[in-house]
Amino acid sequence: MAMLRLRDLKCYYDTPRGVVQAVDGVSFDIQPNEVLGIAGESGCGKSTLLKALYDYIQPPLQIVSGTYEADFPDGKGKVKTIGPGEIRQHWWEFISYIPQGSMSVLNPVIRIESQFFDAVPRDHSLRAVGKTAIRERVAAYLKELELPVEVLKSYPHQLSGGMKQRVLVALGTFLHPQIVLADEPTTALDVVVQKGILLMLTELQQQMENTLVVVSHDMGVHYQISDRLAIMYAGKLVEYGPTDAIFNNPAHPYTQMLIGSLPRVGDRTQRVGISGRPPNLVNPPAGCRFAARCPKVMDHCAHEAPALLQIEPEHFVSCHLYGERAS
Amino acid sequence: MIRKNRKVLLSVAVLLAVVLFSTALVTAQEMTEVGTPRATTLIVDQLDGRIDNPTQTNPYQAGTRFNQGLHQLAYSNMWEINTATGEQFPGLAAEMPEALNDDYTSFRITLRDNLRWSDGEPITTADVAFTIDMVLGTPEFPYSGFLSQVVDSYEVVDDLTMILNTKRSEPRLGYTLGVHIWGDHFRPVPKHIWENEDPATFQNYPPVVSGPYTLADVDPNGNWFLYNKRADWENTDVGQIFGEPGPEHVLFRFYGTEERRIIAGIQNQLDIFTDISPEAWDILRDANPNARAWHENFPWANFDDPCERGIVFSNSQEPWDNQNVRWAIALATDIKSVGLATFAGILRVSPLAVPPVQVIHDAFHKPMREWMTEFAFEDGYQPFDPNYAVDIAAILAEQGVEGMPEDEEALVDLFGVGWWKHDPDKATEMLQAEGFALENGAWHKPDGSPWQITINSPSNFEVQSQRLAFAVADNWRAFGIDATVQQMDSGTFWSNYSRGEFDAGSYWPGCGALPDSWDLLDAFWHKRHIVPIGQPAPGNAMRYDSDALSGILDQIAPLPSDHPDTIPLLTEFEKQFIVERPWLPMFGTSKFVPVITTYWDGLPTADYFYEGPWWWWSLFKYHMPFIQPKSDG
Amino acid sequence: MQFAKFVVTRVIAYVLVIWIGITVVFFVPRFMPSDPVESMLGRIMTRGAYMEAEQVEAMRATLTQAFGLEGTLAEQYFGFFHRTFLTRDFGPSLSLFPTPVNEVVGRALPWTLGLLLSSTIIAWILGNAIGLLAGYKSRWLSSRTLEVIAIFVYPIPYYITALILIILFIHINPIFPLFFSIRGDPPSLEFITSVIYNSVLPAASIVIVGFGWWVLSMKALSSSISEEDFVYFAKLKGAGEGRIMTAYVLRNAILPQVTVLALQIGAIFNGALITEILFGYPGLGTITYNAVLQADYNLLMGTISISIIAVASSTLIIDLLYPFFDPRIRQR
Amino acid sequence: MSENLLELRNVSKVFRIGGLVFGTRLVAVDDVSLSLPAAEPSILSIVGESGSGKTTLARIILELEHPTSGDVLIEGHPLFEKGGAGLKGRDYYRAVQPIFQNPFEAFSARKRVDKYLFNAALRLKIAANRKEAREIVAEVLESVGLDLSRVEGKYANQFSGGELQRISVARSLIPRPKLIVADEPVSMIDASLRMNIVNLFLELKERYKVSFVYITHDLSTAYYVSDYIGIMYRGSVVEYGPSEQILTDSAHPYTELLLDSVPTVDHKWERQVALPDIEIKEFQAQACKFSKRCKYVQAICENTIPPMVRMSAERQALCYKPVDFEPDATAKPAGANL
Amino acid sequence: MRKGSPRLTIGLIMLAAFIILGVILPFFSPEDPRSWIRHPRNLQPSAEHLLGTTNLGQDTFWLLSYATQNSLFIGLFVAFFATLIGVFAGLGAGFLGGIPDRVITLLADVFIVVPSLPILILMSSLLQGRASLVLISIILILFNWPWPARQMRSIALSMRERQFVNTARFSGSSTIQILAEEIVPHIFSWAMANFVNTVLVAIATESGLAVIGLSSLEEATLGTTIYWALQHQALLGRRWWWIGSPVVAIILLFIALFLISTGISNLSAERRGHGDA
Repeated sequence: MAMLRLRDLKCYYDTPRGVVQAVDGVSFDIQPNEVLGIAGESGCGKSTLLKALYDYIQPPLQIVSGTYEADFPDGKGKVKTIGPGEIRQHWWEFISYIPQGSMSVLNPVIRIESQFFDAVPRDHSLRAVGKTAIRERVAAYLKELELPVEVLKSYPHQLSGGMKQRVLVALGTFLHPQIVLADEPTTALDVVVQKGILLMLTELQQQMENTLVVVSHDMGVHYQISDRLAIMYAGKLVEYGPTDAIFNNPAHPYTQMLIGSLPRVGDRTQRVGISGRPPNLVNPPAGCRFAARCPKVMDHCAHEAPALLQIEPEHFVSCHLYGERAS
Repeated sequence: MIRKNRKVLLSVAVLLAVVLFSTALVTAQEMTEVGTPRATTLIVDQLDGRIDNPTQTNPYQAGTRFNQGLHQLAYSNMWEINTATGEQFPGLAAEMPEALNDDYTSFRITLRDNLRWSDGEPITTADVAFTIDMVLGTPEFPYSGFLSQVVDSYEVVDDLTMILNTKRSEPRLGYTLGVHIWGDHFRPVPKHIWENEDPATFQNYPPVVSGPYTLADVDPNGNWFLYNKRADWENTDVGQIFGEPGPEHVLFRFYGTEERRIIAGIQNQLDIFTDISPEAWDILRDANPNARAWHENFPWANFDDPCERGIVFSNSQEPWDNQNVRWAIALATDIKSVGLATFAGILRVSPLAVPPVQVIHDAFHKPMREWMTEFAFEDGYQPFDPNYAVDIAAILAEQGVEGMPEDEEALVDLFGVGWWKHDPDKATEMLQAEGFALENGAWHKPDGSPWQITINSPSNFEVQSQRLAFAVADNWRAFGIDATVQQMDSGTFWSNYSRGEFDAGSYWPGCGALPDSWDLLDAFWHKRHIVPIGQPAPGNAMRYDSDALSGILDQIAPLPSDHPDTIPLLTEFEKQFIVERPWLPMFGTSKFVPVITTYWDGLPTADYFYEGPWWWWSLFKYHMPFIQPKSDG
Repeated sequence: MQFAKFVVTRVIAYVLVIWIGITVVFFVPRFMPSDPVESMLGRIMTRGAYMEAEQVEAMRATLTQAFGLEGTLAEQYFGFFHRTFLTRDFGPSLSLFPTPVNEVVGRALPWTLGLLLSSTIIAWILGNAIGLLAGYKSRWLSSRTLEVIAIFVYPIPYYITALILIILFIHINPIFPLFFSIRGDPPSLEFITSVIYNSVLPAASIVIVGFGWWVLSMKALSSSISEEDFVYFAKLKGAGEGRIMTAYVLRNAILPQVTVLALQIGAIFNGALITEILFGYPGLGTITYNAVLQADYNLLMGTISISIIAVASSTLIIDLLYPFFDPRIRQR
Repeated sequence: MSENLLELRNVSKVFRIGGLVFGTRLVAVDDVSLSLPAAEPSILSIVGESGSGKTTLARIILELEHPTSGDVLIEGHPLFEKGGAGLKGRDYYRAVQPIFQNPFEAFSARKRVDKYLFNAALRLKIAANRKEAREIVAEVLESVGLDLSRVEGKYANQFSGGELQRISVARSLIPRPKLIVADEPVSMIDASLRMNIVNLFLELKERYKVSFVYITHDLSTAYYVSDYIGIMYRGSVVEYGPSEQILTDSAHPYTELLLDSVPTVDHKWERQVALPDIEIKEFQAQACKFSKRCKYVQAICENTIPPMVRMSAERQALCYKPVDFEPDATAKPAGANL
Repeated sequence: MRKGSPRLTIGLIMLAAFIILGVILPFFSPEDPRSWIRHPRNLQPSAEHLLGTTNLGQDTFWLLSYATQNSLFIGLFVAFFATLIGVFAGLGAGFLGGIPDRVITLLADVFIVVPSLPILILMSSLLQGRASLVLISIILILFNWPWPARQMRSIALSMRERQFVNTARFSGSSTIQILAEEIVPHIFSWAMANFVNTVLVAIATESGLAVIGLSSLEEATLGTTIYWALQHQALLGRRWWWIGSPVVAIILLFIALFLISTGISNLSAERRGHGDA
C-alpha cells in the first residue's frame, strides 16, 4: 500500500501574466522505505510538485484539482489518512524538507542552533523538555552523523557549502520523519562533496527505513541513489518506474535523450544534447508537450495529449509511441 | 498580535497619563512655574531672549546682560531720568551734581541718607569711592577705559558727601555718570563684598544690590529670573522717592518667538511685553480683553522711543556727498506708503535729527513747523508737506481705522508735524541737473553706470528698521533706482556701519530722551570723529564733514543743559541739518509695548503717564510703587 | 582580525573627520566680516551710552585684549588646537565675557544630546516597527495605512511640524507648556517629569518627521528580505510568524538601518537645531544661533566643535557597535 | 615564433585575507606551470573543486588578475612582464577571448545583446564597416546554431540560459582568437543542455582552429572534450597531461577521488565518504595539501611538500606515489617545461 | 510593484502643475509680486486675488508663483550639481582606487558627519546676509554630493567586478565607452531617484534656513514667504491663505517629488525583471 498518493494533481500559479500550469495532472504513488527520484530540466514543475507534497500551498500557488493524501501513523498504532492542510500540522516529524541552495536558506545572522529550534514543531514532545534538552539531543544527533558539534554555535558564513548542506540534511532527518523531501540537495556543490552528501542521505534513509524523495536534474545522481524514478516534463509526468528499468529501457524519447546526453568518463563518442526550449506553461500546447522537441514526433502528437500507460511492471510512460502499440 | 495590541494599549495609556498630568498642571495654575503666587508676581517679557550666562551678574564684565531685570530692579543709578517730564532726578544721589567751579571740573556729590545694600549694610561714599578705584584698577573692564577719561581724582568728605574732580569740563556730569537714556554703566557696588574678590573674574552671584528688588532665583538655562521685593524697601532710593513697590515678586521670562509671547499674553502668563509687531498686537487685542497698549485706541503704539528711524547715507562717498542728491532722494520717497508698509501707518514722522518723543516734539518739532513750511531751496521750491498728519489720517480712515482724533492739532500730535513732499518730478529735475540720467525707466549715475543702492538692514533683531528698509527700497525702485536690501546680523550690521563700509543703511543716528541731546548729536555729527573708511569710527559713522554743524555743536558743548542758549542753539543746529540733509530721518519709533491688566493696576499708559513704558530701562524700578495688585473688586 | 583593522581605520577616519571639520570651522568665522569687538561696542552704543572718541578707542582696545584676538591667524589656530585637545578649554565666550565657553556649552550639550538621543531612538524604533509591519505584512490594511501616513509625513519639514504642534498643543489646546521651565534638581522625580513634560513637543516634532524615513526604508528592506530564501525556508520550517518577523526579517533588515542611522545623525542634528530655536529649547542650537548673531568666535568654535565631535562620535559609536549586530563582521 | 600558444611560467597568486594585523596569506594559485602547444588547436581542461584556484588561474590568463609572481605567455609574448613587449589592448583581445560562467551576468541587462557582437566586430577592427560587421556576426551566430534575425534587438532576459551562452560563445569567436578561456561555461545550465555547448567547443575547435582553456569541476565533460587535463587542488596543479591518460591511468590520488565521485551511470558507488577538512589549513600546510584525505598517505607526505614528478614527456603529477614515495627520485624541479 | 507607474504618473502630474506655477506663470505675472503695498492688505481670496493678499499688500498667488520658481531653481540646481559631482566623485573613487579613493571617501565622510546647519548659519553670516540663492545653493551642493558619491563608490566597486564589463572590454570597448554604455545605464535610474531626493532636501534646507531668517529674504522662495508670513503673525492672525499656501505648496511639492522618486526606483526594479515571479 502506497503511503502517499497523488491523483491527477493540478497546481497552478496565478500570476499577472496568466495562469502558470506548473503541475498539470500528475498521478503517482510513493511507497514506504524507498528513494524516489524526480528528474527533469528547470521549469518542468518538479519543485512545485515538491511544494505540493510538502503541503506548502501559498498564493499565488493553488491546488486546482486532484487529490493528495498521505498515511499518517498517529503514534497509537493507528494510521490516519491526511490531506492538504493537515499534512503541514506534522511537518518535520512526519514529513521534512531539505531545500536547495544551502548558501541562502540559512539565516546569516543567527546561530545554526536557533535555526534548529525553529524546526521543532510547537506541540512536539521535545518542546516540553526545554531548550537545553533539545540542544543536547541535537548535539548528540550531529555526533551520530559525524558532524562537528561546534557548528551549532556557528553562524552560516563560518561554514563551507558542503557543511551547510550537511547541517540541512541533519535538520531534515533529526526528528526521524516518514518522508524526507530533498530539493536539488547537491546543486552547486563539487563532485566529491556531492557524493558525500548523497551517500549520507541514502544511508540515513536505509537506517530509518523511511522514504526519501530527491529532486535533481542530474540523471547521474538519480542513477546512483534512486530506487524509483519519475521523469517530469513541462508540468506532466512523462515516465515513472524503477530506476534500473528506466535506465535499462528508457521508454519516453525525452528520457532517452536525457540519458543519452550523459557523458561518461572513458567514452568519447558523440553525445547530443536536447535542442530547443520547453513550452510556455501559461499557454501550453494542446497535445504532447514534448512534441516540438521530439525526434520521433508524429502527426497527432501536436493535438492529442498522451495518457500514462503501463509498459512493463511498475513502469509507466506517457507517449503516443506506446499508446499506439497498446491499442 | 495580542502582544502588539498590548503595546499599543500601553502607549495610549502613557499618552493619556501625560495629557491628564499636564492639564492638571495647567489648571492648578494659581502659582507661577517658579513657585510664587501668580497674583503677587509681575511677569515681564525678557528683551534679550535667553541669557546664556544667567549667573554672571558682575555689572562691569563685558558679557554681562542687564535687561533681564538686573539694572531695572537690582541696581540703582546715581541719577535717573523721568521721561514724562524730560528731566533728570537724583537716584542714589541726594541732589544733582553741584558744580564747584565755572570750568565744570569739580563737583560735590551727596548720597541719600539711610540707603542700605540688600544685605543690610549702609551705602556710603566709601562704596562709591571703592567702585571708582576698583573700575579704574581693572583694565579688563570695558568701562574702565571710559571712566579713566572722566575721573581725575576724588575726595571723600563724609559718609554721604564726596568731591569729584574730572579730567575735563563736564557740564553734563549727570549724563556722564547717570542715566539719560536706557541706563548707565556707573553702578556703585558694595565695598565690603567686593574688596575680597578679584573683580575681573568675580561672578557676583547672587548679587548684593542697591535697588528695591533682589535677584532671588535664576533658571540655569537663562529662561527666567525671579526678583523679590526687599523687606527693607524703605532703604532704597525707589522706596524713599515713591514709596512701597507693589509687586512682591517680579519674574522676567523668555517665551521664545513672537507667537509664543502672544500666546503667553492670551493665556495671561505675561503681564508686560517688550516690543511686538503691530500684527501681533492686533491678535493680542482680539484675544485678551485685558490687553492694553499705550493708547487705548488707535494708534495704540507709544511713539516715545528715544531713537528715530530712517535711511543713513555713507556721506563721504559719491553720490551721497552731494546735498542735492540727498534732497532728491528725499523727494522721491513716498513717506505715506513707507509708513503704511512699515507699521501700517502707526508712526509719527520726523524731519529733524532728534526723535519726535513727546518732550522733544514739543521742544523742537512743533515750534519749527512753521519755519519748515516756509523753508525753500535756492530756486524757491518749498519741499515741506505740513499736511502729512491729515492725509495719513484720511487714508487710515478709509482703511477702516476708527478712534482717530478729528482736529489737525491732535492729528499733528499723533502723526507728526509733516515730512517732505513726494515729488518725483522735482526729484527727477534735481537729479538730472546733477548729471544723472533716466533711461528706460532706470536711473544712471553721471558716469553712466546704473544707479544701484544697497540698503543695509538689521536681520530680525530690529523689526521696524528692517521693514522700513524694505519699504524704502520698494519706493526707490518704483522711482527707477535699483535699490536692494541687505539684511545683516547685528555684528555685521554694526561693524559695517562703524567702518563706513556701506552705501545706505537703515541705521538710527537720531536719539534722545531729553530736550538737551547735545551729547548724542555731537557723537553722531561732529566732524572730529571722522576716520577713513575701513577704520572703526568712534562716532559720526556716516563720515559727514560739515563745518557748519560742527561749529554749532562746539558752541553748545560748554553749556549745561539748563543754560538759556542751549535750546536755541540746538534749534539752529536742526535748521542747518535740514538744509544739508545729511541723513533721512523718517519716523519716530513706534513701540508696541502692551500690558495685560488681568492681575495689575497702575501700569503706565498714555492716560496714566508717570514714566515712559520702558521696561528694559533702568527707570523701570520707579514704576514699581505705581503698580499694585488688582483689588478683588 | 578583520575587526581590529576595522576599528583602527574607523578611528583614524574619525580623527581626520574631526580635524578637517574643526579646521574649517576655525577659519570660516575668522573671515567673517563681523567683528566681535564692534558688535559689542555697537550693542553698548545703541543702548544710548554716550562716549567720547577716545573713550570708545580705549574701550575697543580693552575689548580686543580681553577677547584674546591678538596674534597671527596661525598662532590663534595652534593655540586653539592646543586648548581644545590638550586642555579641553575653549576660552571665554566673547558675547558673554568672561563666562567660559565650556560652561555655556556644557550646560546646553546635555539638553541637545538628550533631545537628539531620545527623539532619534523613538523615531528609529517606531519607524522600524511600522516599516517592518508594512514590509512583511504588506497585505494588511493597517500596515498599508501606516505606510501611506509615513509617505505624507516624511516630506514635511521639521519647522512646519514644530509650528503646527505649537499651534495645536500650546495655543488652541494648551496641554504643553508655553514656557520652558524646569523644576527641581537633577536627580529628583520632579526634575525628570518636568524635563519630559517640557521636551515632549520638541521631541515629537523630530519624531514625527524622522520616523517617516525609517518606515519607508524599513518597508523596502523588509519586503525584499521577506523574499529571501531563508525566510521562505523558515516558513517551511514551520516557525511562527512572530519568530520569522523578528529573528529572520527584522534581524537582517535592521543591519542597514543601523548603518544609515550612523549616517543620518548629522541630518537629525540639523533638524534638532531648528526645532530648538523654534521651541526655545535650551540646547546647542539656540546657543549657536545666538553666537552667530553676536559674532562670538569662541562660543561658535565651542558649539560647532562640540557638535562635530558629538555627531562624529555618535557615528563612530554606532559603527563600532555595528559588528555586535552583524556576526558576519564580528567573526570574520 | 613560439611553439606554445599558451604558457604559464611559475604563476602564483597570493591573496591577503583578513586585517593588517592578523591577516593571513592565501595562496590561491601556487607556482603553476603549464603549456599548450601551438601546433594543433586543442582543448585544455582545468578541473578542480571550488576553491582550487582554477577560476583565479583563468582570470590571470584573461589579464583580469595580476599574478603575484610568474608570467603568462601568449604565443611567446609575456603578458605581465614589466616594460616588456607583451600583447596589449586590441592585439591581446584579438588573440584571447573569454566565455564566462553565467551568461546572464556576461551581458548587461540594459543593453541589447547584439550590440556586444557588433561592438566586438567594429571596435576590435575585425570589420571595416557596419555591413561587414553584420556578415561576421551573422556567420558566428550561424556557427553556434542561431540566426541573427532571432537575436537582433533583444535583451539578455529574452533568451534561455543555453541560448545566451551560445551567443556568448559566438561573441568570443568574432575576433578569430587563437585561444578562448571558458570559465565553467556549463555549470549554470541544465544537465540536459550542457552537451550542446560542449559539443560546440569541439566543432569550433575544428572549424575555427581555436584552442580552448575549459575550466570546470565536471570531470565527465572535461574528459569528453579535452585534449589535455590539469587537475587542480588547493592552488596547485596536482596532475597534468593528455586527458586520455589522466582519466584512464590517473597518477594522483586526488584525481582518483574525483573520478570516483562522478555520478556516472555505469556503476553504482561504493559506500564511502571522504569529505574535505577546513580549507585554510590545507592551503597553509607545509606538506602535501591532500595528505589529510589521501588513502595512500605516508609519513613523508605529511612533512614535505612533494615535487612535480614527470611521468612522461607530457605527464606530470605533484605526488610521491608515482615514484614510490622516494624523494630522491624527484630531483628534477617543478615547472621546467619542454 | 505594479503600483510603480500610478505613483510616477500622479507625481509627474503634480510636478507639472508646479512647473506651470513656478516656471511658466511668472512670465505672465501682471506685476512684481515682491513689491509691497500694490494692493489692499489682507484681502480674502477672490477672483481678482486667487489666494488673497498679504499683510504687505502683495498678491499671494503671484508671490507663490515667484516663490515656487526660486525654490524649484534651488532644488534643481543643487540636485543637478550634487548628483553630478557625487556620481563622478563616487565613480572616480570606485574605479581609480588608491589615493583618489581615500581622499574622496574621507571628504565625503567629513561632509556627511559635520552637521551642515551650523556651517550654513555661519556661512550665511559670513556672506554678510548677502547669501544669494546661488550661494546658498552652492553651500547645499557642498553638503549634498557625498551621499550619491558614497553610493556610487560602492556601485562602482561592484560594477568593477561585474562580468559584462569584462565582456565589453573584450569586445574592444574603451574605458569611456564602458562607462557610457555599461555603467551609466545601470546607475541612471538610481541617479534620478537621488536627484529627486536632493531636490527635496535642498528646498527643505533652504526654507529651514529662511524660517530662522538666514536665507536671502528679499527673494521670494517658499521658505522666505513662510518667514514673512510668520513675521507678520499670519499664523496667529489666521491669515491662512498667506501662511498656508507656501506650506501646502512645500508639502505637495515634496509628495510629488517623493512619488516620482519612488516611482522611478519601482519602475527600474520592474524593468530589471523583479516584477515577475
